[in-house]
Amino acid sequence: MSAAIAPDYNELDDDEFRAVVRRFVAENYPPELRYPPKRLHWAENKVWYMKLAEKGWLCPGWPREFGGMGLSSIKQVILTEEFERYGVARTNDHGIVMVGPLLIEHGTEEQRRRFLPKILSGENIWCQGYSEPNAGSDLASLRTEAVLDGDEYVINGQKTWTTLAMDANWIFLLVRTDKQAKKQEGISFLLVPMDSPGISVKPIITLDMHDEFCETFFDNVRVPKANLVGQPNKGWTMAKALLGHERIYLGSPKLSGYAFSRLKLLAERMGVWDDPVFQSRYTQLRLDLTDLRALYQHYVDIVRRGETLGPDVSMLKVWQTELFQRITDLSIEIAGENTALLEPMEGNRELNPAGLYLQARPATIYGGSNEIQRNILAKNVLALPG
Amino acid sequence: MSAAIAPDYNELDDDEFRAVVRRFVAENYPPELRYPPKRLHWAENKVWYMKLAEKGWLCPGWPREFGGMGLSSIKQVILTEEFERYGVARTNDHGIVMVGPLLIEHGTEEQRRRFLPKILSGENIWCQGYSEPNAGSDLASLRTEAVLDGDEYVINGQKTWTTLAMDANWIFLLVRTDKQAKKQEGISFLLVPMDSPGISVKPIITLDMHDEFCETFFDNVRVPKANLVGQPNKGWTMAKALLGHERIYLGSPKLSGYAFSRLKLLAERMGVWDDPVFQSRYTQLRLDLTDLRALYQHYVDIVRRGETLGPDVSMLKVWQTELFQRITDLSIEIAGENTALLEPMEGNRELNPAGLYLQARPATIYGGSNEIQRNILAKNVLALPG
Amino acid sequence: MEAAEDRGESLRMIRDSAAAVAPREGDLKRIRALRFTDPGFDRTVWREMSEMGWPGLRVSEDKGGSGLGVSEFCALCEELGAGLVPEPLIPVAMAANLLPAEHLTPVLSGERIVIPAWQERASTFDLAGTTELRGGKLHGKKLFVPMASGADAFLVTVKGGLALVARDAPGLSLEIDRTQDGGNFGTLRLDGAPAEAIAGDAEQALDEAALATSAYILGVMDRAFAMTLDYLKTRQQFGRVIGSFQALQHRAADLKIQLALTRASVESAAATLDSSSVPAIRRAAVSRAKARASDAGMIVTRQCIQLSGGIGYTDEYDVGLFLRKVMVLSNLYGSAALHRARFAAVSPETDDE
Amino acid sequence: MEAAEDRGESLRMIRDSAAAVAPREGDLKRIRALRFTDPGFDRTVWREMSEMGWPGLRVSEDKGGSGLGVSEFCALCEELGAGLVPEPLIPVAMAANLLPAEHLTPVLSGERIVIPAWQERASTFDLAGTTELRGGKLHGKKLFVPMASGADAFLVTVKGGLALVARDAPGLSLEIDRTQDGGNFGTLRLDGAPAEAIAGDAEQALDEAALATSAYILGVMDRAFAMTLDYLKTRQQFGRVIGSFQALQHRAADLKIQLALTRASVESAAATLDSSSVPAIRRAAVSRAKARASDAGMIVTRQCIQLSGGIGYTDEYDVGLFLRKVMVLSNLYGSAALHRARFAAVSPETDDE
Repeated sequence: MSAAIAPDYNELDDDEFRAVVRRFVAENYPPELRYPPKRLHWAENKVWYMKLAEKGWLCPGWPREFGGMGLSSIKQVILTEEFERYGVARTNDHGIVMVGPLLIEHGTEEQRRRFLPKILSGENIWCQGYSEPNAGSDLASLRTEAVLDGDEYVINGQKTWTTLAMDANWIFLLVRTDKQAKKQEGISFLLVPMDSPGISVKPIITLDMHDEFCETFFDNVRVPKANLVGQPNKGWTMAKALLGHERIYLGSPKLSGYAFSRLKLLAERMGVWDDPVFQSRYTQLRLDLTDLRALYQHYVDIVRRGETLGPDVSMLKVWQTELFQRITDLSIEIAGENTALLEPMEGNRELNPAGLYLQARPATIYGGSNEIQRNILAKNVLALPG
Repeated sequence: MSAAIAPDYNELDDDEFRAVVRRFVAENYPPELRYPPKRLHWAENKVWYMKLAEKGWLCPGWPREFGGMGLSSIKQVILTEEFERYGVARTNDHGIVMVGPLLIEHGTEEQRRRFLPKILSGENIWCQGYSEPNAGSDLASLRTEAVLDGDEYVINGQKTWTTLAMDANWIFLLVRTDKQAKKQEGISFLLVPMDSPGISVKPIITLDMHDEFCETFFDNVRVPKANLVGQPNKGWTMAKALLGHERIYLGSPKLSGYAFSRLKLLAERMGVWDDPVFQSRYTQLRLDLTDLRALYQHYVDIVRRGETLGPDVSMLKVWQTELFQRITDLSIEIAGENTALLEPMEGNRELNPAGLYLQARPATIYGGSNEIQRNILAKNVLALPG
Repeated sequence: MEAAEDRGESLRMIRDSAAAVAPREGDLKRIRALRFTDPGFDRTVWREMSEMGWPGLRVSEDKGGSGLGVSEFCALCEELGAGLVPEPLIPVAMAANLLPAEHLTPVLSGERIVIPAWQERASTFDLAGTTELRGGKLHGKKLFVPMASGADAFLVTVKGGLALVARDAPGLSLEIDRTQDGGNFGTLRLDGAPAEAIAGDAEQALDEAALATSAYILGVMDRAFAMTLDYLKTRQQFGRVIGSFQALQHRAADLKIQLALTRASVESAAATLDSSSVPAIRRAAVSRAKARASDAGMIVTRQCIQLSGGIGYTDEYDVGLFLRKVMVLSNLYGSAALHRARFAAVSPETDDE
Repeated sequence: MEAAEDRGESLRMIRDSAAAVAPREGDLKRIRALRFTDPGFDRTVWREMSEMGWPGLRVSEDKGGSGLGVSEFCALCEELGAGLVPEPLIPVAMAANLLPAEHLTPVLSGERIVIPAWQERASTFDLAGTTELRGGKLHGKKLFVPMASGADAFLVTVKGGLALVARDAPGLSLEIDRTQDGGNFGTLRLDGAPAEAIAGDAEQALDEAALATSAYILGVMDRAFAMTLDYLKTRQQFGRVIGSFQALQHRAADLKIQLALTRASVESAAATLDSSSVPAIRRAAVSRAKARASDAGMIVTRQCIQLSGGIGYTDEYDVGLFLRKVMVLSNLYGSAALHRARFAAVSPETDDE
């Protein structure tokens, strides 16, 4: 199957485009998947993924020549806003947001021809092999190694937090190819089929009892040299650049907004709505969210203008994730004894204070822990020494 | 004038002794000086000081052979409790709590005979020359130096935060006598008359517009070698030991309790007493204070048992001083526009939210900043590395 | 002074005896194996605990108990918390405090597990309710009954007193919800279930259960913190042990302060219950301790997750078990907010404060 | 896009012009010299500010003003805040927003200083009061009138409108209290002082003053933070620049976030006032900004003291001036708590939130 090519929506004015998106989403997105409380598996979001593929809407940021929508920054923001407003779930999108842009910039012609169409068609679903159990926020200390043996790399090691690895048939991987070099300088970027002999995947059960993440083990896994992206030992720079988009994404008010809307429902259910102490804390959180939105808008405007985000965008991530957690703090307080429950209250998945509280825990850890973000702010924004 | 020798109160049982103290305070302490909002000057507290001297109560901790009360730890605690309960002001007590114990332990017979009686009589009022403008929490980096010239030390340098230096006629001084040694090892302890040529004193006006502290300058100030306490270059250990008593004193709930009682008055005056949001925060602070008292009691019990306080007593200082500040935070919030005022509200010194707020600022800085205290806790209590 | 030393010795003995079931250095395999099972605890272990006299620790000696103090009971619960012990000591001990002698023997021996059911709505610490015993039959509904799936009988608070009802009584239906810690809560519907009236008032026993829960939380946070400290001392990042980073050191120092305050609060509340019979003073002490433990327990275990980084978010790593346990206990027997309000209501301020 | 660029240019020009009175890198000698004097500001400087058109910045051109937007006014006030400028621009501009053309000329030229007097009790942002204009005479009492000791006249809110009263009017008595920043508040007693009725409603002008005060606070905290950063980069302890200690670095990062949020809040509120005429939306924007600025201003300047250590506690060191300024402004024109409550009351929640 090959995906459709969408018309050039940049010719529409912003409001028209917004209306088009809104209509498409309302008509096509499965209502039962709106605002899902957890990351969806491929089996669940495949239908929607294929609808996007058919419409030619799968890759808004890719240039049109590679099958993307070629949307301007502004139009991409509108698309995202409308998806978020409707509660559209994130798809298994690592091929779309990571591998595609990587290959468009650094891939060979042959790699582009080989991989891009299968992302657009939904045939290849990618996962990301960056994190390692002993690296954590110090990503560059990774130890999974790939040794050249004739025309093949032989990979040994372990990745962790590989999101939805069980749903993916390809993985893009950071590996160490030069153990002598300084830690950032011996890293390469490899593309590996998940059905390669020697790969095994073990789901990680998280505190909220979900299995979104995996550990992925590599035992003498062989891939042809042709699967190397860019130059050997130059993978780190590409990998960092790919993470760049994460920096504003992690600061999006979406999660906090979601948690806040659930807080509202819970407050009604628990009958604390008229409690002045609750109201005071609720309004404080509401203002924290409103000001987060204003600050986020400031950074979105930078992106819209096509400018580069500075390291100060780390402020967004810190405030967003900690606000998210503070909202869930209040939720479990007002939930009373229901905070103890493993399942949502009364079978209503929108009333799940404990689940949401636990989901909020890693927000301050992943994507560069908030401690790392504060280090970045201190050193790269405030120019503090050391 | 020579001070009285008190009877041995250790022979009374605790309740009797408490009653004796309570009666003495009520009958002798100037009512207008109860719970003074600021540290008193000598001119103000001299009357009370002399009453204590006449009664022989000036130095509860000194052995009876040196003119002290020789009180047991328990009795000393009771004395302090009763003083605090009544709102007795701290006197110009550096001679009593610092110089006396120092000379009793490390002084020569001649030094004891020369200095102790004049402390007991109120003739000599001492101040403390430890801090320096460029040292801060890193006390051992002090640079005021004393060079031996024949039988005299010649002192040059500057001390700061010399509490009530303008009221004192003697100062005890940490000076550097060996610039080659490691920083803790070249420090000596000197006793210096404040009327020595070359000493000048300049009050420091603090944020709350008080002049309790001074800068003290030394320009070729000469003192005889006989004024050295202990061995040359061995002053640091003595100085640290003298500060030991500070560690529990800084964690006493007195300041927080004082601020809390003023918060209560202010809440009544501002009519916020029935506001549920205020009540909630008020009760939270009240519990923080109650639990501080319980924790303080734990350390008081250690002292009572005659055991040595560990570095974990830093917890008290951190919690106490930050609670003190949190109480004043709430005070300036409920005071509304009155927070702007330079003087107490309506001429009532008990309604002085801004003044109290400003007075609370240095609590987290002096006596080893709270950052230093947390370093101590991390390293010496939790055994964290580095 | 001698009395105080005896007391210290008695507390040490209790703590030592707890090690039989919950050694401080032990692993949590047993706890993990019991999670999300039915009834969520081990009756063999429960009988061992009973043989050590724990359900009757607070029951007077003439009724077959040990007659020990609240301080001893709290010391024991703290140790059990450090081991995340799931056996329902606190509710059963509450029932034992209330049952007359003729019902006590099988409860104290561990053969019969009686769990109190007192709560009729969320977020309350008030015994008032609408459940009634009429003509020997119970009518009403009780919520959040801890570890209910392991109960042989329930001691139900009713208007004017208590009632003992067997789990298999006709007219009793029990619905079980799993809890985050691997245990369960029961919802008890009583539609004419035959029950025996028990004279008494659960108020003091409920206060003790709340305080014991605070002590249990203290144990939970203490062990979680110890575990996290170990992690900080061994985990390396950026070529350094992460415990050498000052920002983490200061946070650890703050958690240590939370622990110290909680211990001071719980231990002084226990001492108050052992020494004072003034209701307002007793209630204030309990509320103060539960407010502190509930808040501090959440602060500490939540930060332990953060300090552990990614691994802290996995179910496989033990630190999450401690957080989940506090999530169950922090709002049980009254949340922090509720106990703060109760403290303010029952404890008149004096000039000495 | 061009309009946005023009706007950006206009804001830059305003900020640049502020440097004439309050250069970002300038010292605070003038500010110190004026502290605790009467009237606490400099009428010569005030006339210079007036020549630059600042009191009439928001007054329409047909009435002799510049007719610029709220965003421009806020940008200016932010710069003045960074310089701790004591001249009473915000209250006089509020009066200028309300005065009819025939009274404006001397006010805009700087000859006559008119200060609004609207408040009759502490902790309010409500214009309702009991002051009345009866038969051309004022009766009532007004509190917390900012920089009142430098006023030539007061614009007093009364039932049903406003009234202009000369400072030296018989029946007017003015009591002055010094404020922490070196300025003053007036208490105005009006016992039959002759006054002129002025038609109008001060509500919008009061909202603008509150927002301008938020912008002023933003400037104050921005400069205090910059000063503290410099200190962190130069002050040495334990053989290191103290800004290299991670615990202080993280705290500085948090203060930077407070600054960024405050800027986002103030600037978006100003844009709202320039673009929306819906009362609820305008009020919500103002309350949101004032709540943020009041809280963040206190957090930042207080931490600046802490980060500066002992010297931060001396009156001699400038950082304290910034804290004192926020102490005066944070509860003026409504405290954070008051504006949060107002935000909740005026701003209905939508599903989009």
